[in-house]
Amino acid sequence: MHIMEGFLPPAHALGWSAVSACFLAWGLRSMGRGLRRHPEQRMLFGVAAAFAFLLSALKLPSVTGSCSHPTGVGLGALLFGPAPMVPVGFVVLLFQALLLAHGGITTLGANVFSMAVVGPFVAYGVFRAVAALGMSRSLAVFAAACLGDLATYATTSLQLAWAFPDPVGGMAASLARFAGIFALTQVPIAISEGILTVLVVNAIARF
Amino acid sequence: MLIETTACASRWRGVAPSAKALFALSGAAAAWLARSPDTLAVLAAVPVLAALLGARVPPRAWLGAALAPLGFLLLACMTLLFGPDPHGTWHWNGALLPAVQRTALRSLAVLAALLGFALTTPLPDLLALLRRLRTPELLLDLMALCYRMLFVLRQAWDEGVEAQRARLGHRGWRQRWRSTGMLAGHMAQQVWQRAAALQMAADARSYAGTLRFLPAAFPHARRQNALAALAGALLLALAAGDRW
Amino acid sequence: MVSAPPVLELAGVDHVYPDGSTGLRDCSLALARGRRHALLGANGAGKSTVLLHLNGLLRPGAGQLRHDGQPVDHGRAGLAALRRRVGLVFQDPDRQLFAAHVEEDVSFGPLNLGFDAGTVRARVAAALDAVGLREHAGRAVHRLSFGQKKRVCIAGVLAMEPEVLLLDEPMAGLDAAMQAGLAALLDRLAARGVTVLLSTHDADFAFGWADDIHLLAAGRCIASGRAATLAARPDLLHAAGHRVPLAIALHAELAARGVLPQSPAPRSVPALLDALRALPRQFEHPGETTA
Amino acid sequence: MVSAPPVLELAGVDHVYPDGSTGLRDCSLALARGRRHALLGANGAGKSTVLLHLNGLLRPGAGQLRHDGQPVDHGRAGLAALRRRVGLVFQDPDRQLFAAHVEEDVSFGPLNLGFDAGTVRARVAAALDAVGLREHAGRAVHRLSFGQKKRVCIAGVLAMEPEVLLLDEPMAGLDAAMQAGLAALLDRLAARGVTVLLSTHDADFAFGWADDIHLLAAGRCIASGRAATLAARPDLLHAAGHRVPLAIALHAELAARGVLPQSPAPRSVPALLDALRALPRQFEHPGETTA
Repeated sequence: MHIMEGFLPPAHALGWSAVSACFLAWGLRSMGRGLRRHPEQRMLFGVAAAFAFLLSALKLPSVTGSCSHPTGVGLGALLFGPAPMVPVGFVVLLFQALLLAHGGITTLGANVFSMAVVGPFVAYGVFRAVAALGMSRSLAVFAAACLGDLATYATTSLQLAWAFPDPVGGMAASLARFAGIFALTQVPIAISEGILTVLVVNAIARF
Repeated sequence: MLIETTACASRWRGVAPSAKALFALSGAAAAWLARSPDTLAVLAAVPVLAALLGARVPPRAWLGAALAPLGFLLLACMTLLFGPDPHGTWHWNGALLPAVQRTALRSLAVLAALLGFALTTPLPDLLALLRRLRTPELLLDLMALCYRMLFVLRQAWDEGVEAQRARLGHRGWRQRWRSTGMLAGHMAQQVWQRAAALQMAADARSYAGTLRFLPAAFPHARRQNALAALAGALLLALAAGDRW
Repeated sequence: MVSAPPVLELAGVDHVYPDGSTGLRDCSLALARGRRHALLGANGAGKSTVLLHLNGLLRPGAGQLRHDGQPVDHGRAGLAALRRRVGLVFQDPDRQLFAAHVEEDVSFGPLNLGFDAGTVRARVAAALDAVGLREHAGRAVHRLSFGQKKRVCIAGVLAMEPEVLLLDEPMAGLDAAMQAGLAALLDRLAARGVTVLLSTHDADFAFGWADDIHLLAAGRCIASGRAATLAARPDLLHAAGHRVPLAIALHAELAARGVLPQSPAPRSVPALLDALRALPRQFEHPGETTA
Repeated sequence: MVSAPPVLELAGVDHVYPDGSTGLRDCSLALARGRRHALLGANGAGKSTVLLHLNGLLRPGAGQLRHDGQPVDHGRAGLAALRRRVGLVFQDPDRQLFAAHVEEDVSFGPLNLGFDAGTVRARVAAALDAVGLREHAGRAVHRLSFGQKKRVCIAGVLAMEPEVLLLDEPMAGLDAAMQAGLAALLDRLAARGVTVLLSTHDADFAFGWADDIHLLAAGRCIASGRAATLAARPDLLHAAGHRVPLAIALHAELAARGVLPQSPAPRSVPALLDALRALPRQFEHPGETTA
C-alpha cells in the first residue's frame, strides 16, 4: 500500500525524504563499489528494476483491485542482497508514482523507507535466519517474502499513525485503526507474494 | 501505461519539462502552505483546469490516472473517521472531520499539481531534466534502462500470458497460479540473458561505462520557464495570503 | 461432404486495437476441414490478428467466430472448448516456452486439460515423436537451437490433439533445410486429418505448399480460394501487395515459348526446375556444366 | 589496389564457448574493402560467432583478427579503435535499443566516441535520413514497428560512421517490400565506400545481392569468393548444406536449351524472369494471359 501524493503533512514528507535520501546515498555507494568489480551488473540492475516494476504492477490471481505490492523488491533482496535494492526500489517507486500514480513524489521518501528499506532488510534477514535454522529453501523464501511484505505494510501504518494520531487515544489508537483496516487487503497480498516468490525462486533454480 | 500514452499525445509535450516541473512544484508547495478549504479547492482546481484545457488532456484519461490515489484517499479518510479502537470496538470519530477534510483537499491539490506534470511529460523528458540537475549518474542509468526494458518486458509478459491462455493455462485459479509462477520464473531468468545482450550491444557501440544520450531540445525553454515561474508565484501568493 | 460447414469461420469480423489502430475490417474467412491453408499478407496486414481471433484470444468487435458452423461463445467454458480443438503456435519460441525442460513444457497443455499423469505422459511422448524430438525430452529448453525450440512449441500444441493447428509465421528464422522439415511435418499432420493454417508473407512458399490461400491486405480479407485458382489472379495478388508467384510467372513464360507444357503448372520454382531437368535437352553447348 | 590488405580479416580463428560447444574451427575469412559481402550458412553454422569476432566482442581462442592488415589488440584502446571503424547490427532490435526515443538511441554511439553535441546532432540527423526515419526522430522506440526498430538499430551504428558495417540476419522477419528497401539502403552505403557484410541462411538472397560470398558450415569457413565464381561450385555449396541458387540453376537449364543466352547469368529469379519477358515470344497460344 503506497501513501498517496500529498497525504502526509509537509514536516513528515520532508523528514521521511531526508531519511530515505541517506539510505539511497548509502545504497548507491554500495552498488557503485560492486559495479567497479563487475561493471556488467549495471545492465543487470536496470533490467531487474524493470522486472520488479512489472511484477509490482501485476494483478495477482487471487487479489482483485489495484493494490500495488513490493514483490520484486523482496525477491531482489533475496537474489542481490538488501543494499542494491534501495536504489532499485527507489527507481521502481518513482516510476510507479509517475507512470501509474501509485504513491507520489511528495510521499516518495516515506514509501521508499517502507518498501525499499524496511521490506528488503526484513526479507533478507528472515531468509538468512530461517535458512540458518536448516529449514527448506521454499519455506525460507516464503517466510522472507511474506514477512517482508507485512513489515512494509506495518511500517506504512506506523507512518500514517504518526502523521495522524487519534485525538483521544493518540498514535497507538490510530496505529490500531490503520493496521486493522489495511490487514484486510494486505494479509492476502502478503501470502500471494510469498507463494509467487517461492514459485519464481524455484523456477530460477531449475534453469 | 495510460499516463505515459497521454503524456506523449499531450499538447504540452513540447513545453520544456523544467517549466512544467516548476509549475507543478509551486502548486504542491502552495497546497502545503494553504490552510482554508476554499483556497485548497482553488489550488486543486487550477492544475486540473490547466491540464484539461491547456494541455488538452482528455478528462477520461485524467480520471483514469487519478483512480488509484482516489481509492487510497477514500480508504485512508474512512480509516481516520471510522475504525476499531484499541479495545476492538468500531466507532465513528466525528471530531476528526475538519482535519480529514483539510488533509483530503491538500492531497487532492498536490495530486492535481503533480498529475498535471506526469500527464504532460513523458518520463524520458524528466530523465533529461534530472541529468541537468546533476542526479547521480548511476541512478539515471538505472532509470533509463528500466524505462526502456519496462516496455520490452511487458510485451514479453503479455505475449507469454497470451501463449498460456492459448494452451488453457488460465482456465481456473489453480492453472492461473501455476502459469503465473512459471512465467515469472522464466522471465526472471531472462533478466540475466537480456542484461548480457544489452551489455554486448552497448560494447559494440563503444560503451564507456555510462549510458549517455542526447536529450531532446526545447528551444523556447527560457520563455516557458519564466511563464511557469510567474504562474507558480501566483499560486504561492494565493496560498501565502490564505495562511498569513 | 458438400454440406459440411467449415471447421472454423470468421464472418464479417471487425477488430480495433485498444490504441485505436484497426486490426481487421469486415473480414470473412472459412477454413475447410482437413486442408492445408496459408494466410498470405504483408507485415502489418493483420495476419496475427486473424489467428488470435480464430483461437478466441481476441474477441470480434463486430461479426462472429464460428466453429463447426456454430457461433463461439466467448465465455470461459466456450473458450476452453474452442481452444481444446484449435491450437495456436506463436511466432517467437522464446515468448511461449516458459518451462525449464522440454517435457515439462509440452505437458503444460494436457495438464491444463485435466488429464491424469499417465495420459499426459503418453500424449507428451506422442507429440515429441511427431516433431522428431523424442530423444530431447529431458533437455533444458534454453540449450536447444532455434529450430528445435520451434518444434517444441508445435509439440506443446499437438499434445492437446487439436483438430485445427494455427501457426503464426512458422517459417520465419528457419533455414532452407529446417523449412523443408517443418513443411513435411505439417503435411503429415494434414494427412492425419488435422486442418492446418499458417500465416506467411512469402507468396512463393504459400503457393508452393498450401491447398487453399487466404489473402489479407490492410486488415481486409480480400480473397480466399484454391491456390491454383488464386495464382491466376494477378489483380488480387497485386492488391494484397504481392507479385505473382515466381513459379507461376516463369511457367507462363516458358509455356508461352513452348519450352514447358501448358499443364501441369509446377507449384514452386524447385518443382519447375525439376520439370525442366526432366525434359530432354534440345542441344548441348560444348563445355557446359550442369548445376 | 592489388596490394591493399583486406579491411578486416580472420586468420585461423578458433573459438570454443564457455559451455564447451565449438563456435569456430580454424576459420579464415577476409573482407575486401568497399564490397558487399554475404556470410552464408545454415542456422548454427557459426555466423553470429564470426560477426562477434569481427567486432572484437569475442576473443579468438587461437588465430588472429586483423584490421587493415594489422593484428587487433584486444585491450581497451585497441577495441575502442576497432569498434569506431567497425559497426555491428544485431538481429533482435529489442536486445540492443537502450534509449526511450529514436533520436536518443541513435546518439548513443557518437556520444561514446566523444563528439560534441552539435556534431552528434548532425550525425544523428544524417543517420536517420539514411534509413528514412527522419520524421520519426522524436518517437518512443516502443511504439515503432519491427521493421522501423530494425532501421533505428542500423541508424545507431551509421551515426558512428563506420567503414565496415556488419549485420546479423538483417532480413529476418522482414517482408518482401521491407527486404527490398533494406537491400537498397545497403547498396547505397556500399556505393559510398562502406564495406558491408551481412549474414544470412538464404542462398538465393545472398547470391542475388552480394559481390562476395563467404560460406560457413559447422564452424568452418569453407570457401570465400566472388558470387559468380561460387555459384558455379555446387560441390562447395552442398558441403555447406545449400543448393545451387535457383536463378543459376534455372539459367543453366534454359541456356542449355538455347532459351536464354549463356551470359549474362541473371543473379536472381526475378531478374531471370525479366530476361525471359524481354525475349520475343516464339509463338502465342490462343487465350493465353501473361501474368
